[in-house]
Amino acid sequence: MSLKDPIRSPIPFSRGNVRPLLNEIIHALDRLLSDDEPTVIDLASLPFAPGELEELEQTLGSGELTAELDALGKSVIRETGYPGVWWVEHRNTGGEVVGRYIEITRSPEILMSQDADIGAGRARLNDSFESPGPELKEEAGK
Amino acid sequence: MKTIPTLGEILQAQGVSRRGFMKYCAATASLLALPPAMVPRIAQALEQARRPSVIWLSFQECTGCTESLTRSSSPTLEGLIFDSISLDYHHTLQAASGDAAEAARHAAMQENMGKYLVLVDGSIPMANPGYSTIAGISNYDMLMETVEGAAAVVAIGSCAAFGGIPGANPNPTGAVSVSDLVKDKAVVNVPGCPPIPMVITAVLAQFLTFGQLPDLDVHGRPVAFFGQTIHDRCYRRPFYEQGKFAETFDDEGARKGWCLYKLGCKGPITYNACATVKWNAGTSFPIESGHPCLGCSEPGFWDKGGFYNPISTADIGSGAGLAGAAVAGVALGAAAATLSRKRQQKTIKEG
Amino acid sequence: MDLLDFARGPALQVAIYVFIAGSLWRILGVLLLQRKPDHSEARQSGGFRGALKVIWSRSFTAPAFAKQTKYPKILGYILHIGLFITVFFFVPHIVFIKGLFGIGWPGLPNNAIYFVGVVTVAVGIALLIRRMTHPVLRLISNFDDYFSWLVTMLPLITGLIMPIRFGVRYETLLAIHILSVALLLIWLPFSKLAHTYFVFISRGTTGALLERRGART
Amino acid sequence: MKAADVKFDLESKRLSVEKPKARFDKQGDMSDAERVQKAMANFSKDFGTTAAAYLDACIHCGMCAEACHYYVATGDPKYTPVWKLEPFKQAYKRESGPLAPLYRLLGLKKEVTAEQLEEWQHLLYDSCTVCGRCSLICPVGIDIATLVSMARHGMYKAGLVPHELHAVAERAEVDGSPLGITPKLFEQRLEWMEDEHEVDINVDQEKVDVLAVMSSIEIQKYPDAMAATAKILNAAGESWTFRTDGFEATNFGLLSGNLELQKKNSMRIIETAIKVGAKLVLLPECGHAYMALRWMGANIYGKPLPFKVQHISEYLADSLNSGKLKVRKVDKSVTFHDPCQVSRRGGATQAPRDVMKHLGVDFREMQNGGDYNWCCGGGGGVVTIHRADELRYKVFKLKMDQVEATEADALLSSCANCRQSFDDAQNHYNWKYTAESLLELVAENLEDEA
Repeated sequence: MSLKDPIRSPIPFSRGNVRPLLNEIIHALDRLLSDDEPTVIDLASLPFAPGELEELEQTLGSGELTAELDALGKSVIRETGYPGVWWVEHRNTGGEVVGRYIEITRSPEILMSQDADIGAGRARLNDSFESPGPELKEEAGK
Repeated sequence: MKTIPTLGEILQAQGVSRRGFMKYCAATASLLALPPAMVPRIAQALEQARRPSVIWLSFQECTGCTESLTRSSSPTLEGLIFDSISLDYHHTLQAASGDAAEAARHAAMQENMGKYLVLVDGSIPMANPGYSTIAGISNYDMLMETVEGAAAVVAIGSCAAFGGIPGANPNPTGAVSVSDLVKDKAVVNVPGCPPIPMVITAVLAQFLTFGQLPDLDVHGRPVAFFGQTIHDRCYRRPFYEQGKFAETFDDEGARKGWCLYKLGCKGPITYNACATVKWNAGTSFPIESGHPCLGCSEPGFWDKGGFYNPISTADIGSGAGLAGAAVAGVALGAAAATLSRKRQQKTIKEG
Repeated sequence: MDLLDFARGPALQVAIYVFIAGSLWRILGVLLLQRKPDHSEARQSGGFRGALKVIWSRSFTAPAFAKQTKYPKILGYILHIGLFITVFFFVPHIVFIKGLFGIGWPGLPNNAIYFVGVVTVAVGIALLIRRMTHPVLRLISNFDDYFSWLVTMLPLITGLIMPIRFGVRYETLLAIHILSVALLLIWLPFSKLAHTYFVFISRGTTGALLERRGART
Repeated sequence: MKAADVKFDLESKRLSVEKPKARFDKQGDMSDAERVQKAMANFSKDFGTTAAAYLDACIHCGMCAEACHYYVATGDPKYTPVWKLEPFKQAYKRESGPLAPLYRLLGLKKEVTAEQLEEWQHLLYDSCTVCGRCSLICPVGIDIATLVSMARHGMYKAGLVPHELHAVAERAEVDGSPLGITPKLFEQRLEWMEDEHEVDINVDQEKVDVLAVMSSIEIQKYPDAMAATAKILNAAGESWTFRTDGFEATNFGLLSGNLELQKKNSMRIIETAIKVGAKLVLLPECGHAYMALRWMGANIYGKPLPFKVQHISEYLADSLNSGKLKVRKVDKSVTFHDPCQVSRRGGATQAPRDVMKHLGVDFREMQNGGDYNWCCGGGGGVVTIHRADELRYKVFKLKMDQVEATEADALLSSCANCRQSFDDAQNHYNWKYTAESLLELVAENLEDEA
């Protein structure tokens, strides 16, 4: 058993945390399909045995879409192998995990551009349009 | 009174996008062990939150709690100091020292009278003030003076919360906990030796977010983190129920990650969040790395019998006591019998 | 010194002292009374063998009485075996005994113990109902019977509550559990529970007597 | 009530004192306080280690009721054997138990009261034949029968013995034998039997090996037993004799709880046996006589008896087994009622079965016969108490079912008191079975030597 080997959970699958979680995801998917109700599962407060988190991640696998967010540290929003089941992982500037969720939704909230940012972006775009940057000025001058 | 900018304004000033702010709120919710559905409410509260002024008093302590805080993974300490709280006084971390440091403390107290937070780590010696002083001021005087205008007091670590090592038997310095002295202010105990870093920041975040302190259990500890025993949240609990126990530290059971009850684990009578929040950014916690829980977040855990004595062992009296009881029993038995025989003779004679 | 420390420390210590002193008091109070020798010519020797024989054989009913005593006998045995298993095969108890006497043995899984415990309490209640309803038992039962029942059941019930907890803190329940055991230890020597040891003295006496006569033991 | 004016009814099926118009169940004119004090004194005498071990072990499980024919037949909980000991146990716990000082100090156990003792007379006498069946079922092994006998000592001293038992005991004290038998009368009846059966009956010989004794019930009601005993002993070639100065085997002292009388009766036999240098005292067909001498005699005497003691069924079994006696085959199906004091309490269950094997009868054991046998309901002096008759008849039904279930031709037993209570009940239910004597059957079928 060297350090490189992946840590195997001592708890058999039938008794650990992974199986009930998968079951919970299934019910969440039913709710999503039947009454369009999203669910967020906070993985931080679950007593995972060593290796169980990795086992969960492997079981869910990865799907077609992965997004990366760079705000107050890196965050990864990845659709798992099961459409509608998203793996969201926030890290802070120190690279430490500050939040890890499984979101069962059409698209996690965090991906949406926020009105405040859109407004600010529009203003900035407008400013750069009024007084284009050096490259654009040069282009306009010729 | 200069207006203290709200957290929303600070983050905006630093160019943090609204999405970035949403991420921060999600992290805070997770930190406070609140359900994700609370994120909008947290966002709304955090926007209005004003950075509270925090005064950190260190008395008879080993700086372990401060070390623990500097390890606190989220949000990073530096961010914490500059972004969410204005740590106006911490004689280990602050640059100023001596009279300048004291002046800074008094200034902070004046400016935020009634609104600042006092964090204490380490117990207060009552046997002789000389045991622990800062700038010539005894811990007791400094505590009572600082606590005067505080909105709330947070006792960080088992020393401040319950007396800790200094308070352990025989307690030469007459160490007492914060709540033993501060009676008129709300005292939140965040015990542990050291407490989980996340839990320290969570209590501060809670105060920052909702402006009030979390609900506390019978020992004054936030129920969010000290509401359940390690045993109830321990991933090895199935082994306990199945009767699979490690008998020694490296026997087959220990290697298989079985329950450590027989090795003295105090999990069943210890309330803390180690089993879920874990330590070192969720890497592990004592039981996961094979050592029984010491029960460090319980009052007087140093004096609760050996760390390696299982909970259900009790020292039921010395041999002398037992022998004494046996001798007493024999004496009583013999006396009862002789008394009965005498009475029998008497009644027979009369009969 | 919170409730648990009190329970695990002085309370249990005193209880064990009282138990030892009380038991010796009662046993010697009986054994040291006047003893008349039996000069009659024994039909066969082996009074001691007879005593041991009856100590064992009287645990079972003779076929002649089997039918009438089937129900109480079965319940009685489930209660005693249940008590024995919950006390001596529950790991924390084994660890407690190991702490005292240094000898330990493998225990049963906790779920098994909880099951046995529940069955034992159920049987205990059935026996109590029987004692309160059966005309013979109603007549001959006194305070000792009912209080001894309670004192025996409390440790079981408080023990079973611990995993369920009903919102009460674990160490409070553990303290109550240990205090109920202390009560049992204190009450035992002064009550019918003393049959724990008197059953051997009494059966032994009859065994020796009947064996000498060559009569059915 | 003087011994002299005790009149016997010797004609009815059951020999006893005449049915008293007015009952004197309270003897002497002691005040209640005195009676209680006398009872406590004599209870105390018995609170030795044995009684203490028993009385401290009882767990009130109530199982002894299931074994007691009085409870089983009537269903009345007051007949629970251990309940019959209640005042005795209460006195023990208050006076001599290890926790007695505690109980007295805290007033937890009240003094036994006179009313209580009077009420318990019915339980300790009328409804207990001291048959010991309860002692066999008790899960904590309490010998309840022994305790009842002990309790009777206190009752006697408190003058609370049932009328008839007291009357018979009084006469036994005066005449040396209950039912009005004097040595003279005994000798006359022996001579009558000698002529009737043409058998030599040795009387008052000086030096013999075997001293035979008789029970008053046999002398009065079943005199043939005397002739049968003589036949057996002559056939066996024993040097034996009856003695007019020591012939009475029954012991109403034991039955009524009168320890002095019990001692007097037993000592009379012991002294006579020593006088004639007997090596064996042969007890007649009587249950309590066997208990009184075989198992209690030595303790009354104070040291081991210088002679063997055998019940007649044991002697017959030994003699037949050793070939000293030979019998003809008897072609009959037979069931056997074991007298409680001989089989269950006395350990001689196998003897009558050996005898019947030699007789070659078709022996049909009763269901739960032998050591777990239902009592005939007459033992322990109960048969003499008229007041207890109704109860006795009710209880006897159990015995009837047990016997009828065997469908045997005849019913045998080897206890005159059992025969007497069988006869009385047979008369009451006009039941087809008559209890016959094992001894007489053997005597009738001896192979007459050439």
